[in-house]
Amino acid sequence: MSILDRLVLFLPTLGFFVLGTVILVSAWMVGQVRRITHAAFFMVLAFTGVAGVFVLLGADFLAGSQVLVYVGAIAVMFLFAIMVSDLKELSGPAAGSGPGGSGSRAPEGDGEAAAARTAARAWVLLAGLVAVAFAGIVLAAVAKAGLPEVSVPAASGEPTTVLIGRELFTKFLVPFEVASVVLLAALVGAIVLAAREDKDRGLGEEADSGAGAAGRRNGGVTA
Amino acid sequence: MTITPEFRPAPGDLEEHEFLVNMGPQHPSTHGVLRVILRVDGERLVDAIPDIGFLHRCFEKVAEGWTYQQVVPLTDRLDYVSAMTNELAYVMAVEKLAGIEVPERAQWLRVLVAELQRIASHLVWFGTFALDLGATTPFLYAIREREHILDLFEALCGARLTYSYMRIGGVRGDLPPGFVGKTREFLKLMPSRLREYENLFMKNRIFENRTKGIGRVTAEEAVAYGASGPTLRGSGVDWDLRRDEPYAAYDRFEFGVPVGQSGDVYDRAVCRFKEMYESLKIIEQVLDGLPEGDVRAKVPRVLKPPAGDVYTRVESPRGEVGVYLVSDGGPKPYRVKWRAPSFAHLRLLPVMAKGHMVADIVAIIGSIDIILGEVDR
Amino acid sequence: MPADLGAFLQGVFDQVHLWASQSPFWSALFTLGWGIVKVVLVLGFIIVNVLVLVWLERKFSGRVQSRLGPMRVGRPHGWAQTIADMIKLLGKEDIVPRAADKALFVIAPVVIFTATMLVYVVVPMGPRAIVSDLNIGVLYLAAAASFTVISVLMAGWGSSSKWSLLGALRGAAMLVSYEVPMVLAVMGVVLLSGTLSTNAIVKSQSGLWYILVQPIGFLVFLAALFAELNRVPFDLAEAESELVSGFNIEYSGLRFAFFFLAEYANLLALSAIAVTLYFGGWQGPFLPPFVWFMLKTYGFIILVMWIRWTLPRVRVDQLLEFGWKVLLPAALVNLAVTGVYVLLT
Amino acid sequence: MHNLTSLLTGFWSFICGLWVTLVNTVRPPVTFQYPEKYYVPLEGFRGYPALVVDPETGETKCNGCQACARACPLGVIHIETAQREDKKRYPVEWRLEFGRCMVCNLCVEACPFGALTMSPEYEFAEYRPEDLVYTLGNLKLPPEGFEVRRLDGSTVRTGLAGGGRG
Amino acid sequence: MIDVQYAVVLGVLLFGVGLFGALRSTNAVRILMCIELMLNAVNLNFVAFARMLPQGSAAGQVFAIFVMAVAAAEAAVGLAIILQVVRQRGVAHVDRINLLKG
Repeated sequence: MSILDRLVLFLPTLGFFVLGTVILVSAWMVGQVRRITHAAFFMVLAFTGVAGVFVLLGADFLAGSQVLVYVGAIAVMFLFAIMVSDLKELSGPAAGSGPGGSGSRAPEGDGEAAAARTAARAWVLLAGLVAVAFAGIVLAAVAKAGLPEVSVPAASGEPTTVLIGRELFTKFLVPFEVASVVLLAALVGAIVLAAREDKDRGLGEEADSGAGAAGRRNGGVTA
Repeated sequence: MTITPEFRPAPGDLEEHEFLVNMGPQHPSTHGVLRVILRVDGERLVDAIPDIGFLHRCFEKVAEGWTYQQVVPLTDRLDYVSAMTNELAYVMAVEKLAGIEVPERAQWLRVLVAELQRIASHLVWFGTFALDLGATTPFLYAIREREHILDLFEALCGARLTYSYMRIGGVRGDLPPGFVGKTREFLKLMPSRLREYENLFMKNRIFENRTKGIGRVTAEEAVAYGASGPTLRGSGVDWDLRRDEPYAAYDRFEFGVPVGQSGDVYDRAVCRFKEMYESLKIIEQVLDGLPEGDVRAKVPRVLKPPAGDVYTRVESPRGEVGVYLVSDGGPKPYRVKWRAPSFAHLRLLPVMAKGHMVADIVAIIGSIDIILGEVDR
Repeated sequence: MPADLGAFLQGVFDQVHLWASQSPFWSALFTLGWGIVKVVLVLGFIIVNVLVLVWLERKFSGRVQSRLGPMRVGRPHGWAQTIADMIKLLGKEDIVPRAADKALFVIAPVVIFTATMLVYVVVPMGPRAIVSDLNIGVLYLAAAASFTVISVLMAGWGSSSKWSLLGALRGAAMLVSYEVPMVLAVMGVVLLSGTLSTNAIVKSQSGLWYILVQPIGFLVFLAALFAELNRVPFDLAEAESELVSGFNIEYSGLRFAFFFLAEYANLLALSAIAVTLYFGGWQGPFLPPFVWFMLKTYGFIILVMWIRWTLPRVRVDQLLEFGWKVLLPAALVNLAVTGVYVLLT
Repeated sequence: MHNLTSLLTGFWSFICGLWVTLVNTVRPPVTFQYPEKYYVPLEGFRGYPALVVDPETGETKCNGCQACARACPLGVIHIETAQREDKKRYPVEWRLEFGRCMVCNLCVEACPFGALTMSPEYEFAEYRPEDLVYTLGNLKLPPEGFEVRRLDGSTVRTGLAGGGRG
Repeated sequence: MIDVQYAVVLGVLLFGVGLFGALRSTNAVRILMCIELMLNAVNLNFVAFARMLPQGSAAGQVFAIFVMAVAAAEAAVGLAIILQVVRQRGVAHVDRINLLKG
């Protein structure tokens, strides 16, 4: 086996690392980027990246569903919520603010502002600590568990669609039905919660069929 | 809070979720240069405030500086889609003021061109209204059929849009050779084409859904706001100057006046559309019984009507065009006041638009068939 | 002769493939090279067809409207008009509005074009003329369409214009709510053919086209297709007479060309999909499969254009009502009936 | 049930519309390629006010009475005259500011001598605004006149020297 | 060849990043987004672990599908609640939604 061949065999791994980097960076940006619309679009990128990893892991059906559900429905729902409500409150900077008031809102006194900023910084530090601790513990556990080394893509006998279909409608039939009930409940709940009260308009039912309300409703349904 | 054209919203002026959108002056469906300030909540209109004046050309003031005869071509430029009826309203005012008898043939010719003009104008309305509702093809068809009328007018007076055909005391010239035959051809062609339009557009389900129940105006509101023409009749008020206060030779003809019921966009549109059939009937009667004779009374070259004032009105395709003319005995009018139907209808816009959607305001503007030339003057 | 040539090319291809599969490196290089060839072929296919389609649309609308359509550039019948328009668009000033969200504004046209390109991966143009016969083909199509929504929202929000935002929200609401009945309608075909792969669906239609057994499903699909394509009567996202030009109002020059290209590429792609799902794809007697495929696709495109130049535009609430109250139940009934049928046979 | 009928009638209305467009597709186009095919105006078309040339003398019939200039609402006609040996006046300068002219035909009607007529030309585009000021040189109608249509389909020549429609 | 363990590690890291984002931001919508990312990380792990099962079993992928369903439901209801709160209180900052504190 020549060096070139080794290089080629390394390609999927390389792709995996690239995708992983994209996912992690965009996930990081979701939490940090100033504008919330950008955060939502970074979320889309992260979702797409995860779908790519699914493909590398040989779960093509899941990759398709991932894009369909997360990009086509959930992300669109988020974007709709952000764009429809178009509130300063919702779209303004959120990062860098801790409990007790965000740093961007200027309180009365200078000392108070400084205190708020310190509190915010401490809060960020705390959040980072928690996240790092969690990741560390789980990684340690993974290392310790000695997971079997399985390489993908492994030769699989049947297409994943057949496998998933069979399992979903035999072994997991009850959870499947429960999931559909959960979705239905979420759908009804989301409509009830998000529908605007239109008493003052006197247009009743008609009024909440505008783009905004409809979009929110649709998001629920497609999900 | 009132919103004026100069209004800039300050924080707190508008409700949450609301924002202002400028529709026009550059917008494909504002029929000229109209600016409508839309206060919207998502796609729903909270208010629509028309802002006019982009096409103001000082017509009334300019007319004071010109002789009576010279004002005629100027009136063409007001409602440029229906120039003939403008001229008619104006020359009728001058004739009334100066006490001029108009020959019978001229009166009949006036009816003929006014009704041809009505069809041409309604065809433009039909096309642009369809365009407003997103259908491109009816526009081209309507313009294609309007071309027949424009050809007739071109042969009659040499122009296709600003005719300058009416003269004080009559009309400019008699019918050119071949006019009657060509008009009869048009009369034969047009009903089938109108039925095509019905199949293509007026009976289309999407059209009905888009227009029924939209921009509703009650009969009381329509009267109170000074609406006229199809906009008034769409609301169920049976009032047509041609029949109820006949001028020119209209009392010689049989024709129906389509009246709607609910006063929504659909009824207005149907009224306008059916008027085309009635106009065809009138034209046919004119051609059948056109009397011989002069087409222009003897009028002094420098016309000096006695001091006084008159008001005349005619039924233009859009509604009542009224002319208030004051003379001080000189060769030029002392004051010309133009009552434009589109202006009154534009005031109805906020009434009609409230509670509907952004897409509906386009349909509403289309249904009242405003021409900004006569709104701004 | 063409058949001989095809066989010859096939032979050469197989030889090269066999030789390359000896080592992983050469195999990968072969895959890469073959992939590039495919991409170039598809791109060329798209661009040539888009040029033809734009011209065809203008000619056809001219015909419908008693006009001539483009006549001037390229004789006869102004065949070079689209090329001239493209050159004009490329030469135009590239304007990014000052208030625009630059990143989103710039990325949106690329995303929409990429999303359109993705669809072509599973369009079978012949028994073997398919970029990749994925075994989740139909699901992949639905997934690829999701990115169109994202890019419409990107363009609408990124332009920082109220009109474009309204257009984008309309467009996204429409795309999202019409994707559901569309996918459900297609599921009827999937049930009958028992596969998600597009090429296998075509092969299963050798006897009977699915439009004959799935007429309701096809009508639902057709209606949803107009929404996906942003065409009259469902061209709400652009809605020239209402929103001026909707989500792409602020775009000019090359960026607008991308939207334009994507629009027609999408028309071609979805028509090809419709032909694949309901009209037997490339199957047909006497003529080569690719010719059949193109004939059917262009026939379907003419149908789409014909409807476009006839109907007025619906309003956004009626559109959503139609989608949820008519199309969705119809698609569900169709799916249920098909399911029972499949279960019984 | 009601909904279903409504759906079907709606669908039928679309079919009707599609039929109309289909019928119109087979009708010949009404437009044509303009510069290749010149639109022949109808008799009496108002292009711009032009001076009629007397066939005998080759001069204009205008004697500079200023009737047209007075009738013009916009005052775009300017005439300067001189006197010939036989005491008849003739225009030495006849200027029409065509850029402002609204082609209302009032000047033609005002002329007591039939010296003015409306030329049926309609191609007025110029690169410079000053080119839109027509003078005696380019206001005279060509002696061969113009070909115009009549509503009955025949073509006639108009604007011939000596002719002129009031 | 990719080792499945890589995917597990990626899942853990993604979860950590999501957790950090969710903890540090105060904007309710952003927190919801970060939770979606964490659910994605879980999905990643499910799919990776599914590879360690014997051939012919897709239990992990099925679980991932369930997670997606739950994520969609959660996002829909969560967003609806946030929108309602924003509409009534005018704030989307979680620390200022302190109705229960009086």
